Amino acid sequence: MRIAVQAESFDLGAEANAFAAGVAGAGAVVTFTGVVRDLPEGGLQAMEIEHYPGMTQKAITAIAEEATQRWGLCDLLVIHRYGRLAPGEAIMMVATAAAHRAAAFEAAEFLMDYLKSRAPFWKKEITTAGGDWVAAKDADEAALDRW
Amino acid sequence: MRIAVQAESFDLGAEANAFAAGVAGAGAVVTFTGVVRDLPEGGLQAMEIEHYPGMTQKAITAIAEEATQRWGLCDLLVIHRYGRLAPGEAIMMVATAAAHRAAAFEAAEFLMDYLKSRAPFWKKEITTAGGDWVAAKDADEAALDRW
Amino acid sequence: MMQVLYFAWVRERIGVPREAVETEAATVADLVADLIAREDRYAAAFADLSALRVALDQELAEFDAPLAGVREVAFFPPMTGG
Amino acid sequence: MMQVLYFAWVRERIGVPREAVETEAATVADLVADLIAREDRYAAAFADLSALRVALDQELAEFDAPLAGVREVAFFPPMTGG
Repeated sequence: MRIAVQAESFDLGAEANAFAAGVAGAGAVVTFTGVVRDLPEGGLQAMEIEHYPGMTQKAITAIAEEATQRWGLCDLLVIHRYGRLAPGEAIMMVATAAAHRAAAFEAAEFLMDYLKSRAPFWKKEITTAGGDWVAAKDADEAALDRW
Repeated sequence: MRIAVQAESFDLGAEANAFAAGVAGAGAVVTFTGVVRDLPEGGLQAMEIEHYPGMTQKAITAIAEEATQRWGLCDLLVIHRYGRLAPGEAIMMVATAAAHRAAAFEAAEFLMDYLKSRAPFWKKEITTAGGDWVAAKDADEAALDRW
Repeated sequence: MMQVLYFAWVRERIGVPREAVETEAATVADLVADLIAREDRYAAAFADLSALRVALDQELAEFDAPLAGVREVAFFPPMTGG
Repeated sequence: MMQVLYFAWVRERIGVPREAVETEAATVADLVADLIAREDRYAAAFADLSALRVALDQELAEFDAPLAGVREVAFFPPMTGG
Protein backbone atom coordinates (compact mmCIF):
# COMPACT_ATOMS: atom_id res chain seq x y z
CA MET A 1 0.00 0.00 0.00
CA ARG A 2 1.47 3.33 -1.06
CA ILE A 3 -0.03 6.73 -0.25
CA ALA A 4 1.68 9.82 -1.61
CA VAL A 5 0.58 13.41 -0.97
CA GLN A 6 2.82 15.60 -3.10
CA ALA A 7 3.19 18.86 -4.98
CA GLU A 8 5.10 17.19 -7.83
CA SER A 9 3.40 15.88 -10.95
CA PHE A 10 3.32 12.11 -11.48
CA ASP A 11 3.40 9.86 -14.52
CA LEU A 12 0.18 7.85 -14.77
CA GLY A 13 1.73 5.20 -17.01
CA ALA A 14 4.85 4.73 -14.92
CA GLU A 15 2.79 4.55 -11.72
CA ALA A 16 0.31 2.08 -13.25
CA ASN A 17 3.12 -0.17 -14.51
CA ALA A 18 5.02 -0.08 -11.21
CA PHE A 19 1.81 -0.85 -9.33
CA ALA A 20 0.81 -3.74 -11.60
CA ALA A 21 4.34 -5.20 -11.56
CA GLY A 22 4.41 -5.23 -7.76
CA VAL A 23 1.19 -7.17 -7.35
CA ALA A 24 1.11 -10.96 -7.04
CA GLY A 25 -2.06 -12.98 -7.50
CA ALA A 26 -4.27 -10.21 -8.84
CA GLY A 27 -6.53 -10.86 -11.81
CA ALA A 28 -7.86 -7.31 -11.97
CA VAL A 29 -6.16 -3.91 -11.78
CA VAL A 30 -8.24 -0.71 -11.85
CA THR A 31 -6.86 2.82 -12.03
CA PHE A 32 -8.67 6.11 -11.71
CA THR A 33 -7.02 9.39 -12.65
CA GLY A 34 -8.55 12.80 -11.96
CA VAL A 35 -7.60 15.57 -14.38
CA VAL A 36 -8.01 19.36 -14.09
CA ARG A 37 -10.85 20.26 -16.45
CA ASP A 38 -11.43 23.68 -17.92
CA LEU A 39 -14.60 25.45 -16.78
CA PRO A 40 -17.76 24.90 -18.88
CA GLU A 41 -17.44 28.55 -19.99
CA GLY A 42 -13.65 28.25 -20.47
CA GLY A 43 -10.98 30.53 -19.03
CA LEU A 44 -9.57 28.40 -16.21
CA GLN A 45 -5.97 29.46 -15.65
CA ALA A 46 -5.14 27.13 -12.80
CA MET A 47 -6.55 24.98 -10.05
CA GLU A 48 -5.06 25.62 -6.63
CA ILE A 49 -5.31 22.76 -4.19
CA GLU A 50 -4.89 23.42 -0.48
CA HIS A 51 -4.63 20.62 2.05
CA TYR A 52 -4.20 20.03 5.78
CA PRO A 53 -0.73 18.49 5.99
CA GLY A 54 -1.06 16.91 9.43
CA MET A 55 -4.39 15.28 8.63
CA THR A 56 -4.17 14.35 4.94
CA GLN A 57 -1.93 11.29 5.11
CA LYS A 58 -3.78 10.05 8.20
CA ALA A 59 -7.26 10.44 6.63
CA ILE A 60 -6.23 8.75 3.37
CA THR A 61 -4.54 5.90 5.23
CA ALA A 62 -7.73 5.23 7.20
CA ILE A 63 -9.81 5.17 3.99
CA ALA A 64 -7.25 2.95 2.25
CA GLU A 65 -7.08 0.46 5.11
CA GLU A 66 -10.84 0.17 5.16
CA ALA A 67 -10.92 -0.47 1.40
CA THR A 68 -8.14 -3.07 1.59
CA GLN A 69 -9.90 -5.01 4.31
CA ARG A 70 -13.43 -4.72 2.98
CA TRP A 71 -12.60 -5.86 -0.58
CA GLY A 72 -9.65 -8.13 0.21
CA LEU A 73 -7.37 -6.13 -2.06
CA CYS A 74 -3.97 -7.44 -3.10
CA ASP A 75 -2.66 -3.89 -3.15
CA LEU A 76 -3.70 -0.26 -3.40
CA LEU A 77 -2.13 3.06 -4.42
CA VAL A 78 -3.24 6.65 -3.79
CA ILE A 79 -1.42 9.71 -5.13
CA HIS A 80 -2.90 13.15 -4.50
CA ARG A 81 -1.29 16.44 -5.47
CA TYR A 82 -1.61 19.87 -3.90
CA GLY A 83 -0.48 23.31 -5.04
CA ARG A 84 -1.07 25.03 -8.37
CA LEU A 85 -2.08 22.84 -11.33
CA ALA A 86 -2.74 23.79 -14.96
CA PRO A 87 -5.77 22.55 -16.95
CA GLY A 88 -5.05 19.08 -18.32
CA GLU A 89 -2.74 18.13 -15.45
CA ALA A 90 -3.48 15.02 -13.38
CA ILE A 91 -4.63 15.91 -9.85
CA MET A 92 -4.64 12.47 -8.36
CA MET A 93 -4.87 8.75 -9.02
CA VAL A 94 -5.91 5.62 -7.23
CA ALA A 95 -5.11 2.05 -8.24
CA THR A 96 -6.57 -1.15 -6.83
CA ALA A 97 -5.63 -4.78 -7.43
CA ALA A 98 -7.86 -7.72 -6.55
CA ALA A 99 -8.47 -11.31 -7.56
CA HIS A 100 -11.66 -10.37 -9.44
CA ARG A 101 -12.96 -7.33 -11.25
CA ALA A 102 -15.94 -6.48 -9.03
CA ALA A 103 -13.75 -5.98 -5.95
CA ALA A 104 -11.18 -3.89 -7.83
CA PHE A 105 -13.87 -1.61 -9.32
CA GLU A 106 -15.86 -1.23 -6.11
CA ALA A 107 -12.82 -0.48 -3.98
CA ALA A 108 -11.64 2.18 -6.46
CA GLU A 109 -15.08 3.83 -6.46
CA PHE A 110 -15.24 3.69 -2.67
CA LEU A 111 -11.81 5.33 -2.42
CA MET A 112 -12.82 8.07 -4.83
CA ASP A 113 -16.09 8.77 -3.04
CA TYR A 114 -14.28 9.09 0.28
CA LEU A 115 -11.37 11.12 -1.09
CA LYS A 116 -13.89 13.58 -2.59
CA SER A 117 -15.65 14.31 0.70
CA ARG A 118 -13.48 13.09 3.57
CA ALA A 119 -9.87 13.84 2.69
CA PRO A 120 -8.87 17.40 3.67
CA PHE A 121 -8.32 19.01 0.27
CA TRP A 122 -9.92 22.20 -1.04
CA LYS A 123 -9.90 23.31 -4.66
CA LYS A 124 -9.87 26.89 -5.88
CA GLU A 125 -10.46 27.79 -9.51
CA ILE A 126 -8.28 30.64 -10.73
CA THR A 127 -9.50 32.76 -13.65
CA THR A 128 -8.71 36.29 -14.81
CA ALA A 129 -11.71 37.34 -12.68
CA GLY A 130 -10.03 36.02 -9.52
CA GLY A 131 -10.34 32.85 -7.46
CA ASP A 132 -13.41 30.78 -6.60
CA TRP A 133 -13.43 28.02 -4.02
CA VAL A 134 -15.10 24.94 -5.48
CA ALA A 135 -18.25 24.15 -3.50
CA ALA A 136 -18.81 20.60 -2.31
CA LYS A 137 -21.63 18.93 -4.25
CA ASP A 138 -24.60 17.38 -2.49
CA ALA A 139 -24.21 14.48 -4.93
CA ASP A 140 -20.69 13.81 -3.61
CA GLU A 141 -21.92 13.68 -0.04
CA ALA A 142 -24.84 11.47 -1.11
CA ALA A 143 -22.42 9.12 -2.90
CA LEU A 144 -21.12 7.99 0.50
CA ASP A 145 -24.50 6.44 1.32
CA ARG A 146 -23.77 3.55 -1.08
CA TRP A 147 -21.07 2.28 1.22
CA MET B 1 -12.09 5.15 -30.01
CA ARG B 2 -9.48 2.44 -30.50
CA ILE B 3 -10.23 -1.28 -30.47
CA ALA B 4 -7.34 -3.68 -30.84
CA VAL B 5 -7.60 -7.46 -30.97
CA GLN B 6 -4.05 -8.78 -31.02
CA ALA B 7 -1.72 -11.64 -30.14
CA GLU B 8 1.06 -9.26 -29.08
CA SER B 9 1.52 -8.14 -25.49
CA PHE B 10 0.84 -4.51 -24.67
CA ASP B 11 2.29 -2.02 -22.19
CA LEU B 12 -0.38 -0.89 -19.73
CA GLY B 13 1.49 2.27 -18.77
CA ALA B 14 2.25 3.34 -22.33
CA GLU B 15 -1.33 2.67 -23.40
CA ALA B 16 -2.76 4.55 -20.40
CA ASN B 17 -0.51 7.56 -21.05
CA ALA B 18 -1.27 7.64 -24.77
CA PHE B 19 -4.98 7.36 -24.04
CA ALA B 20 -4.97 10.11 -21.40
CA ALA B 21 -2.85 12.41 -23.58
CA GLY B 22 -5.25 12.08 -26.50
CA VAL B 23 -8.34 13.07 -24.54
CA ALA B 24 -9.57 16.67 -24.34
CA GLY B 25 -12.05 17.84 -21.74
CA ALA B 26 -12.07 14.73 -19.57
CA GLY B 27 -11.95 15.07 -15.79
CA ALA B 28 -11.87 11.32 -15.16
CA VAL B 29 -9.91 8.47 -16.73
CA VAL B 30 -10.51 4.88 -15.64
CA THR B 31 -8.51 1.86 -16.76
CA PHE B 32 -9.16 -1.81 -16.14
CA THR B 33 -6.51 -4.45 -16.82
CA GLY B 34 -7.18 -8.18 -16.71
CA VAL B 35 -4.23 -10.36 -15.74
CA VAL B 36 -3.72 -14.15 -16.05
CA ARG B 37 -4.00 -15.51 -12.52
CA ASP B 38 -2.57 -18.83 -11.39
CA LEU B 39 -5.13 -21.45 -10.36
CA PRO B 40 -6.16 -21.55 -6.68
CA GLU B 41 -4.27 -24.84 -6.40
CA GLY B 42 -1.33 -23.52 -8.48
CA GLY B 43 0.26 -25.17 -11.51
CA LEU B 44 -1.12 -23.04 -14.33
CA GLN B 45 1.36 -23.18 -17.20
CA ALA B 46 -0.49 -20.99 -19.66
CA MET B 47 -3.85 -19.55 -20.62
CA GLU B 48 -4.83 -20.12 -24.24
CA ILE B 49 -7.33 -17.67 -25.63
CA GLU B 50 -9.24 -18.56 -28.77
CA HIS B 51 -11.42 -16.06 -30.59
CA TYR B 52 -13.68 -15.75 -33.64
CA PRO B 53 -11.73 -13.38 -35.88
CA GLY B 54 -14.58 -12.26 -38.12
CA MET B 55 -16.88 -11.50 -35.21
CA THR B 56 -14.59 -10.18 -32.45
CA GLN B 57 -13.89 -6.66 -33.73
CA LYS B 58 -17.53 -6.26 -34.74
CA ALA B 59 -18.90 -7.39 -31.36
CA ILE B 60 -16.50 -5.18 -29.38
CA THR B 61 -17.22 -2.18 -31.61
CA ALA B 62 -20.95 -2.56 -30.97
CA ILE B 63 -20.39 -2.72 -27.19
CA ALA B 64 -17.99 0.24 -27.31
CA GLU B 65 -20.36 2.40 -29.35
CA GLU B 66 -23.16 1.68 -26.92
CA ALA B 67 -20.95 2.65 -23.96
CA THR B 68 -19.76 5.85 -25.65
CA GLN B 69 -23.28 7.00 -26.38
CA ARG B 70 -24.85 5.94 -23.11
CA TRP B 71 -22.27 7.61 -20.85
CA GLY B 72 -21.27 10.47 -23.15
CA LEU B 73 -17.64 9.34 -23.09
CA CYS B 74 -14.86 11.60 -24.38
CA ASP B 75 -12.96 8.52 -25.53
CA LEU B 76 -12.62 4.80 -25.03
CA LEU B 77 -9.98 2.11 -25.59
CA VAL B 78 -10.25 -1.68 -25.70
CA ILE B 79 -7.30 -4.02 -26.16
CA HIS B 80 -7.88 -7.78 -26.00
CA ARG B 81 -5.24 -10.41 -26.66
CA TYR B 82 -5.60 -13.94 -27.97
CA GLY B 83 -3.18 -16.85 -28.17
CA ARG B 84 -0.99 -18.33 -25.44
CA LEU B 85 -0.35 -16.22 -22.32
CA ALA B 86 1.76 -16.94 -19.25
CA PRO B 87 0.57 -16.34 -15.66
CA GLY B 88 1.05 -12.69 -14.74
CA GLU B 89 0.62 -11.45 -18.32
CA ALA B 90 -2.05 -8.88 -19.11
CA ILE B 91 -4.94 -10.37 -21.13
CA MET B 92 -6.80 -7.19 -21.93
CA MET B 93 -7.49 -3.65 -20.89
CA VAL B 94 -10.21 -1.06 -21.27
CA ALA B 95 -9.90 2.67 -20.68
CA THR B 96 -12.69 5.23 -20.48
CA ALA B 97 -12.56 9.02 -20.27
CA ALA B 98 -15.49 11.19 -19.22
CA ALA B 99 -16.21 14.58 -17.71
CA HIS B 100 -17.02 13.04 -14.31
CA ARG B 101 -16.01 9.96 -12.39
CA ALA B 102 -19.36 8.15 -12.22
CA ALA B 103 -19.65 7.94 -16.02
CA ALA B 104 -16.04 6.78 -16.46
CA PHE B 105 -16.42 4.05 -13.83
CA GLU B 106 -19.83 2.83 -14.99
CA ALA B 107 -18.84 2.70 -18.64
CA ALA B 108 -15.70 0.69 -17.79
CA GLU B 109 -17.73 -1.79 -15.74
CA PHE B 110 -20.34 -2.06 -18.48
CA LEU B 111 -17.61 -2.75 -21.06
CA MET B 112 -16.07 -5.42 -18.84
CA ASP B 113 -19.39 -7.13 -18.14
CA TYR B 114 -20.16 -7.29 -21.87
CA LEU B 115 -16.66 -8.35 -22.91
CA LYS B 116 -16.86 -11.22 -20.39
CA SER B 117 -20.05 -12.70 -21.81
CA ARG B 118 -20.68 -11.23 -25.26
CA ALA B 119 -17.33 -10.94 -27.01
CA PRO B 120 -16.35 -14.20 -28.75
CA PHE B 121 -13.34 -15.27 -26.69
CA TRP B 122 -12.81 -18.63 -24.99
CA LYS B 123 -10.17 -19.34 -22.37
CA LYS B 124 -8.41 -22.66 -21.83
CA GLU B 125 -6.27 -23.31 -18.77
CA ILE B 126 -3.17 -25.37 -19.55
CA THR B 127 -1.61 -27.45 -16.76
CA THR B 128 0.62 -30.50 -16.73
CA ALA B 129 -2.62 -32.51 -16.50
CA GLY B 130 -3.82 -31.11 -19.83
CA GLY B 131 -6.20 -28.37 -20.89
CA ASP B 132 -9.50 -27.24 -19.36
CA TRP B 133 -11.89 -24.85 -21.02
CA VAL B 134 -12.94 -22.19 -18.54
CA ALA B 135 -16.69 -22.44 -17.92
CA ALA B 136 -18.78 -19.28 -18.09
CA LYS B 137 -19.97 -18.22 -14.65
CA ASP B 138 -23.64 -17.66 -13.89
CA ALA B 139 -22.53 -14.53 -12.03
CA ASP B 140 -21.03 -13.12 -15.24
CA GLU B 141 -24.26 -13.66 -17.13
CA ALA B 142 -26.22 -12.19 -14.21
CA ALA B 143 -23.94 -9.12 -14.18
CA LEU B 144 -25.50 -8.04 -17.49
CA ASP B 145 -28.85 -7.50 -15.76
CA ARG B 146 -27.53 -4.31 -14.14
CA TRP B 147 -27.40 -2.61 -17.52
CA MET C 1 -23.58 -24.29 -49.22
CA MET C 2 -23.14 -22.83 -45.79
CA GLN C 3 -19.93 -22.22 -43.85
CA VAL C 4 -20.20 -23.76 -40.40
CA LEU C 5 -17.62 -22.76 -37.75
CA TYR C 6 -16.87 -24.34 -34.39
CA PHE C 7 -14.97 -22.85 -31.45
CA ALA C 8 -13.46 -24.05 -28.16
CA TRP C 9 -14.63 -27.50 -27.02
CA VAL C 10 -17.25 -27.66 -29.78
CA ARG C 11 -14.39 -27.45 -32.29
CA GLU C 12 -12.43 -30.08 -30.37
CA ARG C 13 -15.37 -32.55 -30.29
CA ILE C 14 -16.22 -32.10 -33.95
CA GLY C 15 -12.55 -32.17 -34.93
CA VAL C 16 -12.47 -29.32 -37.45
CA PRO C 17 -12.63 -25.53 -37.02
CA ARG C 18 -14.88 -25.01 -40.03
CA GLU C 19 -16.51 -26.85 -42.89
CA ALA C 20 -18.83 -26.23 -45.80
CA VAL C 21 -22.20 -27.95 -45.25
CA GLU C 22 -24.86 -28.72 -47.83
CA THR C 23 -28.19 -28.54 -46.06
CA GLU C 24 -31.90 -27.93 -46.58
CA ALA C 25 -32.32 -26.90 -42.93
CA ALA C 26 -34.79 -24.03 -42.40
CA THR C 27 -33.63 -23.08 -38.89
CA VAL C 28 -30.55 -23.45 -36.70
CA ALA C 29 -32.28 -26.25 -34.79
CA ASP C 30 -32.94 -28.06 -38.08
CA LEU C 31 -29.26 -27.72 -39.00
CA VAL C 32 -28.23 -29.15 -35.62
CA ALA C 33 -30.62 -32.12 -36.11
CA ASP C 34 -29.21 -32.61 -39.62
CA LEU C 35 -25.60 -32.65 -38.29
CA ILE C 36 -26.41 -34.93 -35.33
CA ALA C 37 -27.90 -37.45 -37.77
CA ARG C 38 -24.65 -37.56 -39.76
CA GLU C 39 -21.99 -38.68 -37.28
CA ASP C 40 -21.45 -39.40 -33.58
CA ARG C 41 -18.97 -36.53 -33.15
CA TYR C 42 -21.76 -34.08 -33.95
CA ALA C 43 -24.09 -35.83 -31.51
CA ALA C 44 -21.37 -35.47 -28.85
CA ALA C 45 -20.89 -31.78 -29.56
CA PHE C 46 -24.61 -30.96 -29.70
CA ALA C 47 -25.76 -33.18 -26.82
CA ASP C 48 -26.82 -30.23 -24.66
CA LEU C 49 -27.95 -27.19 -26.62
CA SER C 50 -28.39 -25.17 -23.41
CA ALA C 51 -24.57 -25.25 -23.12
CA LEU C 52 -24.16 -23.80 -26.62
CA ARG C 53 -24.46 -20.45 -28.34
CA VAL C 54 -24.91 -19.75 -32.04
CA ALA C 55 -24.01 -16.81 -34.26
CA LEU C 56 -25.46 -16.20 -37.73
CA ASP C 57 -23.25 -14.15 -39.99
CA GLN C 58 -21.30 -13.10 -36.88
CA GLU C 59 -24.26 -11.91 -34.84
CA LEU C 60 -25.55 -13.83 -31.81
CA ALA C 61 -28.86 -15.59 -32.57
CA GLU C 62 -31.32 -18.10 -31.16
CA PHE C 63 -31.62 -21.76 -32.10
CA ASP C 64 -35.06 -21.20 -33.65
CA ALA C 65 -33.71 -18.49 -35.97
CA PRO C 66 -34.29 -19.06 -39.72
CA LEU C 67 -31.28 -19.76 -41.94
CA ALA C 68 -32.62 -18.14 -45.10
CA GLY C 69 -29.89 -15.92 -46.58
CA VAL C 70 -27.34 -16.88 -43.91
CA ARG C 71 -23.83 -17.65 -45.18
CA GLU C 72 -21.93 -18.34 -41.94
CA VAL C 73 -23.13 -20.24 -38.87
CA ALA C 74 -20.92 -20.54 -35.79
CA PHE C 75 -21.40 -22.81 -32.77
CA PHE C 76 -19.55 -22.30 -29.51
CA PRO C 77 -19.88 -22.51 -25.72
CA PRO C 78 -20.79 -19.40 -23.68
CA MET C 79 -18.05 -16.82 -24.13
CA THR C 80 -15.37 -16.24 -21.51
CA GLY C 81 -13.66 -13.01 -22.54
CA GLY C 82 -12.29 -10.23 -20.38
CA MET D 1 -3.37 27.30 24.78
CA MET D 2 -4.89 25.63 21.79
CA GLN D 3 -3.69 25.66 18.17
CA VAL D 4 -6.53 26.72 15.89
CA LEU D 5 -6.15 26.17 12.13
CA TYR D 6 -8.21 27.55 9.26
CA PHE D 7 -8.36 26.35 5.68
CA ALA D 8 -9.71 27.55 2.32
CA TRP D 9 -12.19 30.46 2.54
CA VAL D 10 -12.32 30.20 6.34
CA ARG D 11 -8.58 30.97 6.35
CA GLU D 12 -9.12 33.84 3.90
CA ARG D 13 -11.90 35.41 5.96
CA ILE D 14 -10.01 35.15 9.23
CA GLY D 15 -6.79 36.24 7.60
CA VAL D 16 -4.35 33.77 9.17
CA PRO D 17 -3.77 30.05 8.58
CA ARG D 18 -3.29 29.27 12.28
CA GLU D 19 -3.06 30.90 15.67
CA ALA D 20 -2.67 30.00 19.33
CA VAL D 21 -5.90 30.69 21.24
CA GLU D 22 -6.31 31.03 24.99
CA THR D 23 -9.81 29.82 25.80
CA GLU D 24 -11.96 28.32 28.53
CA ALA D 25 -14.39 26.89 25.97
CA ALA D 26 -15.76 23.45 26.89
CA THR D 27 -16.95 22.48 23.40
CA VAL D 28 -16.27 23.40 19.78
CA ALA D 29 -19.49 25.47 19.74
CA ASP D 30 -18.28 27.37 22.82
CA LEU D 31 -14.95 28.07 21.09
CA VAL D 32 -16.78 29.38 18.03
CA ALA D 33 -18.94 31.68 20.23
CA ASP D 34 -15.79 32.85 22.00
CA LEU D 35 -14.07 33.71 18.68
CA ILE D 36 -17.16 35.39 17.19
CA ALA D 37 -17.30 37.68 20.25
CA ARG D 38 -13.71 38.80 19.64
CA GLU D 39 -13.71 40.32 16.14
CA ASP D 40 -15.90 40.77 13.08
CA ARG D 41 -13.66 38.65 10.87
CA TYR D 42 -14.50 35.62 13.03
CA ALA D 43 -18.20 36.49 12.88
CA ALA D 44 -17.90 36.59 9.07
CA ALA D 45 -16.13 33.22 8.93
CA PHE D 46 -18.49 31.47 11.36
CA ALA D 47 -21.77 33.05 10.16
CA ASP D 48 -23.16 29.71 8.91
CA LEU D 49 -21.91 26.68 10.83
CA SER D 50 -23.78 24.30 8.51
CA ALA D 51 -21.25 25.35 5.84
CA LEU D 52 -18.31 24.39 8.05
CA ARG D 53 -16.57 21.27 9.23
CA VAL D 54 -14.30 20.82 12.23
CA ALA D 55 -11.46 18.44 13.05
CA LEU D 56 -10.10 17.82 16.54
CA ASP D 57 -6.50 16.66 16.63
CA GLN D 58 -6.85 15.87 12.91
CA GLU D 59 -10.00 13.75 13.18
CA LEU D 60 -13.39 14.96 11.90
CA ALA D 61 -15.71 15.86 14.80
CA GLU D 62 -19.04 17.51 15.57
CA PHE D 63 -19.59 21.05 16.85
CA ASP D 64 -20.90 19.77 20.18
CA ALA D 65 -17.74 17.74 20.81
CA PRO D 66 -15.86 18.51 24.06
CA LEU D 67 -12.43 20.18 23.83
CA ALA D 68 -10.94 18.61 26.94
CA GLY D 69 -7.45 17.34 26.09
CA VAL D 70 -7.59 18.62 22.51
CA ARG D 71 -4.47 20.38 21.25
CA GLU D 72 -5.38 21.22 17.66
CA VAL D 73 -8.73 22.43 16.30
CA ALA D 74 -9.21 22.99 12.56
CA PHE D 75 -12.11 24.75 10.82
CA PHE D 76 -12.75 24.42 7.10
CA PRO D 77 -15.50 24.17 4.46
CA PRO D 78 -16.68 20.76 3.22
CA MET D 79 -13.76 19.02 1.54
CA THR D 80 -13.39 18.89 -2.25
CA GLY D 81 -10.65 16.34 -2.90
CA GLY D 82 -10.34 13.79 -5.65
